[in-house]
Amino acid sequence: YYYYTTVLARPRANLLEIYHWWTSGGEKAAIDALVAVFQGKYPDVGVIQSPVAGGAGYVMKAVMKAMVAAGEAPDAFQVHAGYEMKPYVDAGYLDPIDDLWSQQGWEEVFPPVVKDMVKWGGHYYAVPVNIHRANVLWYNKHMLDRYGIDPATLETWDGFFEACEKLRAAGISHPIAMGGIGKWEIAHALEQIFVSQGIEFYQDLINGKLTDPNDPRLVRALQIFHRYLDYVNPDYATLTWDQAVARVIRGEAAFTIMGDWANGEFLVAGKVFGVDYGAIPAPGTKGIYVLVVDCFERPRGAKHPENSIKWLIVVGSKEGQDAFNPIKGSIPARLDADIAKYGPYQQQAINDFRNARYMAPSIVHGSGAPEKFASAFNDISSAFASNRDISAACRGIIDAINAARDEYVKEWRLY
Amino acid sequence: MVNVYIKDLCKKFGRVEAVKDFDLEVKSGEFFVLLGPSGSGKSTVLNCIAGIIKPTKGEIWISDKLVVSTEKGLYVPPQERNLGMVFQDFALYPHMSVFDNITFPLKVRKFPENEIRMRAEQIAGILGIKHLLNRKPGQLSGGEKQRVGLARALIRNPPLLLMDEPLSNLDAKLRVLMRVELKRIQREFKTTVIYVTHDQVEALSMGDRIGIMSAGTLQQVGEPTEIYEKPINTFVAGFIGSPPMNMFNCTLTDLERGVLECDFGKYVLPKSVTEAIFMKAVKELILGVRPEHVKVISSQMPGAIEAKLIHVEKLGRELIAHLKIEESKITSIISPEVYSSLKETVWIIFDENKIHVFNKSSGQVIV
Amino acid sequence: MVNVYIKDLCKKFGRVEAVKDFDLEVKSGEFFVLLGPSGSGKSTVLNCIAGIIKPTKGEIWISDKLVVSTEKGLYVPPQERNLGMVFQDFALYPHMSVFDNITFPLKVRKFPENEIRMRAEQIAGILGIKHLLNRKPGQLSGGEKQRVGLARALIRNPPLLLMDEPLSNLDAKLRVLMRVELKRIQREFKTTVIYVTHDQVEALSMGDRIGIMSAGTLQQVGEPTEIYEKPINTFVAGFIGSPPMNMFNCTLTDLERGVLECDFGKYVLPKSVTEAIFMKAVKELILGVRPEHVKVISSQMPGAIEAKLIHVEKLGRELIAHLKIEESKITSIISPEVYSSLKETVWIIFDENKIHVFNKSSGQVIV
Amino acid sequence: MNKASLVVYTALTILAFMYFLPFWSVLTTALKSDIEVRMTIPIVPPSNPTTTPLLKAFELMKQGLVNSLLFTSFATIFSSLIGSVNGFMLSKVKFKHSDTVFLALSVGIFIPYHAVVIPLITVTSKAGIYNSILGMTIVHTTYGIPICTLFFKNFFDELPESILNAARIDGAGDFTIYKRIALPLSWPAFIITGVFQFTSIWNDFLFGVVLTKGSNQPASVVLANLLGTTAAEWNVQMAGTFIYALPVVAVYLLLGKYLIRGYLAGAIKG
Amino acid sequence: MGSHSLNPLAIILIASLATAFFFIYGLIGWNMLLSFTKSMGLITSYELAGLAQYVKAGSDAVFHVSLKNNLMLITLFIPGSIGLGLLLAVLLDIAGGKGEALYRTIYLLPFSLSFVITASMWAWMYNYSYGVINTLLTALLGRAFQINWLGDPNVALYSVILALIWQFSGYTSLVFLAGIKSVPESQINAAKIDGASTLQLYTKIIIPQLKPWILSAFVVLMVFALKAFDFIYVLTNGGPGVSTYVLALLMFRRAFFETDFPYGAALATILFTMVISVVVPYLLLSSRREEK
Ligand SMILES: Nc1ncnc2c1ncn2[C@@H]1O[C@H](COP(=O)(O)OP(=O)(O)OP(=O)(O)O)[C@@H](O)[C@H]1O
Ligand SMILES: Nc1ncnc2c1ncn2[C@@H]1O[C@H](COP(=O)(O)OP(=O)(O)OP(=O)(O)O)[C@@H](O)[C@H]1O
Ligand SMILES: [Mg+2]
Ligand SMILES: [Mg+2]
Repeated sequence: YYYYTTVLARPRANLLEIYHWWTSGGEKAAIDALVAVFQGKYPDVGVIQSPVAGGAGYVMKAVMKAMVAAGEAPDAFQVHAGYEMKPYVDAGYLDPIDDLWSQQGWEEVFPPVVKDMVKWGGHYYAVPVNIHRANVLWYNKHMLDRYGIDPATLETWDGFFEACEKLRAAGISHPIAMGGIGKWEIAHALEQIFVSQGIEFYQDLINGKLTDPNDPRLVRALQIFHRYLDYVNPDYATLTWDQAVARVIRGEAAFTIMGDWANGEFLVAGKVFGVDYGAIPAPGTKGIYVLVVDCFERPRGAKHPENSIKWLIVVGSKEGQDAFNPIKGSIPARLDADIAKYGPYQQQAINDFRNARYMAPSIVHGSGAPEKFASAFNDISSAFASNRDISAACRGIIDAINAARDEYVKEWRLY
Repeated sequence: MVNVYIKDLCKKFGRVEAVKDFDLEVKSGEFFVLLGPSGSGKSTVLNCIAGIIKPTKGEIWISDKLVVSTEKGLYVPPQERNLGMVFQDFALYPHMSVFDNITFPLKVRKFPENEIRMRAEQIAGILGIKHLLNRKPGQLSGGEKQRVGLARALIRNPPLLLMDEPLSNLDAKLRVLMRVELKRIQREFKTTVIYVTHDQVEALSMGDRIGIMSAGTLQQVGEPTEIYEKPINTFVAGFIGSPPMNMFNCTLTDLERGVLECDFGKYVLPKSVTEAIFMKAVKELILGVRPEHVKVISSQMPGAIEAKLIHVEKLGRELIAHLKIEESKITSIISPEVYSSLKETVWIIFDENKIHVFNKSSGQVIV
Repeated sequence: MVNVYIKDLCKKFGRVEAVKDFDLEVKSGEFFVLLGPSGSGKSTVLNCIAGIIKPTKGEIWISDKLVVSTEKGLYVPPQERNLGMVFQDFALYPHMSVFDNITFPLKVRKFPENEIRMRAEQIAGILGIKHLLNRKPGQLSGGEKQRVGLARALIRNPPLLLMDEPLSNLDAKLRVLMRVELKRIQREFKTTVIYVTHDQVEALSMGDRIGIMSAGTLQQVGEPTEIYEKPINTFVAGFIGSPPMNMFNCTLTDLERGVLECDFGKYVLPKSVTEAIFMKAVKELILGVRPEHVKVISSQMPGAIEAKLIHVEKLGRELIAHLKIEESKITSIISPEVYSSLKETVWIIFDENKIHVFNKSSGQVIV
Repeated sequence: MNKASLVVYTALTILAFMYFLPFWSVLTTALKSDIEVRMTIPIVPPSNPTTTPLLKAFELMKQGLVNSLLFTSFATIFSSLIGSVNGFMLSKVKFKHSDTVFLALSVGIFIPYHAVVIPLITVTSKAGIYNSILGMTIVHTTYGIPICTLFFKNFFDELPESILNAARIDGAGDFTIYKRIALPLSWPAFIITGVFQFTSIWNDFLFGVVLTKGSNQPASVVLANLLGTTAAEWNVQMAGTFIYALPVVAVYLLLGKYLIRGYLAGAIKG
Repeated sequence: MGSHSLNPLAIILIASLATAFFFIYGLIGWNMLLSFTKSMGLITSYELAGLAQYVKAGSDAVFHVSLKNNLMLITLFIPGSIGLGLLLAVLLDIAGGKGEALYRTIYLLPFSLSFVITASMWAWMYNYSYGVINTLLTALLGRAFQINWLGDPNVALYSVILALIWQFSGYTSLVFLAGIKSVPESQINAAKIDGASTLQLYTKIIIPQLKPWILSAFVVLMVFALKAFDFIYVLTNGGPGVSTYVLALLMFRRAFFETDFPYGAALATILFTMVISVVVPYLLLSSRREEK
């Protein structure tokens, strides 16, 4: 009874309510570390975390929209930088935080594309907390060694497919592992192939500038994906991304293209980077860093606006990011991270990040293109994986761009 | 003890007229039986008295109190009518012990604990169910259930007791016993009883008066012997009596001498009867004779009609002879002694003083 | 037509011995009635014959065919026993029309369409249900349902027909009609019938022979009159007859002169009876007299016993007088004429030739 | 055993295997270590069983289980009670247009919940019951009323009228009849309704995820959270699943035999 | 009856009806109103746009697929669950005794588990290379008979329906078992004596009498056919392509992922209308039957 009545009375105390989708294993530990930093600074503020996991954050996206639409905004919530923020910005649910940016000197420490991703109409609306790389090809090192494949040859699609052939000849009938039960796993792979067709092409794609279904770059990308799928496990439609990674860990497949959160899976399985497994940019994407950026923002109508600001300051701080990212497996969005705190894969990633020629926002992970397109892109990729109809897929993509035409409000400048 | 007065009662269910133009006065302290075939509206009348059903039209008085009047828009709910009721399916509360069942009417009226206990003991004593007080209804036999239902109805000592076929779920043996039992209890409690049944034996054996219903209307009201001996129409005549009265379609061919042309042949009516018919000037008649007034003999006699013995039911102390005259069937009650003397061909004689004559078109009695 | 032979049948349900040591032969073409109170095991026996229940012990032969033998581990399922059965609740298939119900036994045996139609027409004609063929069971009255059930059992013309209280769900009126009807049909179809009931009137009126059961065992087998007039023990004596036989506990005080000290006082036995008792040398006895053998008179007479008339049931053609001698209750059947002459104090005389004497401890008949 | 029943039992056993499989794999995965989960397929029993995932899942789910248990039990009880009152009124007391009211209420059984989520947040938030066990209780109770009413109405329709008439004549009003007669007699309907409501409220995810936050989240949400977005702990997730399923399975095991009796008593027959 | 105004039961009835009607019709009304407004992202503008959202549905290819799939779901899932439930119930009834109770409990297990769990189980069962089903098919018929259960757009919907049938058949079998037990013993005996075989006994006598039970199972199945959202979301997320989309999933995606609430509301209204148009006649029918 006591419990019942106490939860009835809503706490008016000094609180910070945050929503995010980091609920399990390392990701949970990471957000806890970030919260610990916050509480170290503001010990009198109680933090309420409301994690909502599932479907690469899709569930939480839906929940957040329902809550925000109903006027129940928390003090801060996680969102992918880029187009995923658009509905909130459009509806006026987010407060600009330009002052905070200048005050904290963040302008200088974040790279331009990342900054662009949290800016709408010239105003800053969010603070990036981490960067995941989407265009990573993971491989089982023992297998490559055994069959004499040099990772350096995997930088081009030709080299990659040659390696696949070699493995197949050696009895590994499906050298590439891919998931697909949530559809986005397939779209994720296709996105990296698009990136491999050149930054100009990718920029046109995410700016909604593609109009020709016979665009040779588009057709070429789908041809590559067509070939790619030949080497993919036929049961992809029933696998989650982590089950696909597990195939590589177990040595049933040699490769998988997945975001660098996959690193955690190798680590949990007790594998050592550089010894048991390796990671290189997806074929054809060397020098490009495809960004998956998580950020927090300040909702209008937050119940504790001051705490919300305090939280954002911690999120954007070097201390905060260096507490969060080593555990999370991502790298800081800031360029001034303390590289010594990170593991071997992440150190390599931080170097790549700092030296990247281009950075590109991911479509599949909510940043690069309007949600409407992203959502259709998942369906198209998934359909293509089963019907392999190149012209239908090309047409589908152009149609999806046209359907979302009104929503291309951002002009990405990637080069 | 109260009397019950019902005036011009009607009840329609949708388009079905379950009861119509029903007038009745039940006297104080009387055991009144409503008898009729299934669907004739008996339960509907009873439920109107109890207040379970609201009539479509009419008035009911219980003693001096008007309990329902459609004209005046008056309706007293059953709770306030101060009566007891016993149901065909016993309607015991299956989750309560016998004690709780019996005392339920007192408990809802918030009688004091000790009075409840006292009254329960007393009524259980009278009905011989003291040893059952702690059982649940599921653990009782039919007769025991019936007694419990009765105890529950009687515990408040209601001046009016309604019973809806209370015995029809009991087996034959038990029915006979309970018949006598119910009468005894009624006398002991000095309650006015209205009792519904479709079993004529019950009606005859228990009713001080009987009301016979058919298709929603009251056909005849009277004492058992009156109803048995002087049925006012063919329905009552055919309904009362087992085996039922033998009835034959007849035409009066010779009015002077009272000669009937019947299904089975000629029959000459006695003088007294002929005269009565003469007054009415009807020609198409129905002749009725109860089986016990059909005498079967083994040899020809003047006035006797020849018949064929086709089947005999032996019911212990008496026999039912099924006979045929031409194509007409006829039953007679005979003694085992008579039976033993019979061959296939027999002769029958009607008891002249006991024959009934009805108007064929209206069904009303003439003699 | 077949005969049925049951040898040493036993059936236990858990610890309940429903039937034990049951031996019976039903003759070919016979209408045999199994009569007994509720729970006496009648249905169990019938179901063993039908094959619905497997006995715990025993053998059953239908004609020359052994259908079940626990010793030989033989069990023929009901489908293969070639018999018809009629159930108390009619057991019609509610989702099928009357036609489909009746013809179900033929359809499952894949009879040709036209034969099915022909047989259905024929049986429906015999049972008078031709006009009902397209109705569903829900649209039939009880008697009509019963006929349909019968038609279904008869359509294969089974040499053996089993019936389990087929009339007990019908109303009194209909029961009387159906009794005669069933007998007629049995004769027409020349079927051997085994008929279960707890209603003695049915048993007496229909049975060629009756077997009386109590607590799982067969008490007496015989023709109706035999059972009524010569019950072999107090159970049978009390069970058959309505109202039941009057019985009194007695002690033989004077063996020579046959003087009994009864509940109600002294009674002197007739000579013939005294002798029979003398042979058995029993002292504690039960004296039984059927109500129709108790004569009630209005004035004192030598040998008459004084009694109080406490209640009379008027059943139309006869009356049941409930009397009291001291504390003993006694019933008598009297005619209306006798009744009209009676006052409260009456005298009764037992018909000496019709009294029964039983051994009190064993319940077996002595005379 | 004869040939026919051998066939029947074989069929039943094969089918039972199919129906038991998910439960089995939940259990085996729950007992595996992280590494073994990645190295084996789900039905293979653990080579080296460990209770760590179970303990971990329990630790994480404790609060959620308490929350769920609270509002599930209360909402089950309240909605069944209200359903029994409504069912009684609509079946036995009846009033003008009661059939129409019943029909209108029954429509509520078929509401797509996703369509009402946003207004629901607004309403609960305005009413001050947003993010509280009380709010969850109220919402689940309310949305349970239509189906509970349906169950109870069907049940009471089968209850003989004569018992109620007897009680009326014995002097009881509607309320007394309900309390003393209908309520105690309707236990089979309570079992059916209770089990049905308990199962559906316990398994609900949508209302839990939008109407609660932080430590008020129900077990269903906490369970979903055991499987991360960018990290997959299947063993902990399956351990959580196992723990999460226990109360419902227990309810079915305990009340299974009464369920059939309840159904026979008419609670669901249309 | 007017005299009930002070009756506590009437108070509960009225209060609970008021609350329920508010939550049901108030929110349905709100939702319907929303479906007539203009799409403005997260902002609910209440700017009326007539039937624009419904017109949009007409030209939404995925809507057509979803509608078709919903109809498939209703026409296959419901009869399938009823059929399998009947089979289980009949087997259980034949088995009788102790076996019955044990098996009955096992069959109910899937029903007691949440969709998320059963769906991930089925994903594994359906796995093309390692799944139980394909392993069995390979063993029995050879490699050529493997089926790409979730990867083939022509098969995926049937796979989803099959899994759903599995989940619900335990429940329906329980209902039907109760129905079977309510057929009077005497009818069964009569059929045996009439010469019916066990098969005929069930097909001709018992099952035809289960109509009211089937109808009541139908309502529950209909309710869950709606909630099958979670199950499909986890098992295929509508894929491959859009081949297993259903209205509930489409509504969820359009409303919440693509932030088009008015369109989502219109889809919900269509879905709701569909279900109601099937179920209300049933409810009317059953209340009519009671009056008889
Ligand atoms: N609630 C009701 N709705 C519709 N018709 C009814 C209702 N109650 C009774 N009837 C009809 O009214 C008529 C009289 O019914 P009632 O129950 O009074 O007969 P009854 O004489 O008691 O018959 P029974 O001996 O079968 O009990 C019948 O035709 C019956 O079908
Ligand atoms: N299936 C059963 N399981 C347990 N006991 C049973 C079963 N069937 C009958 N009995 C018991 O066996 C005894 C005889 O039952 P049976 O049905 O043969 O009686 P009956 O003479 O037909 O009675 P009734 O006239 O009531 O039908 C009873 O005590 C009964 O309780
Ligand atoms: Mg009646
Ligand atoms: Mg019996």
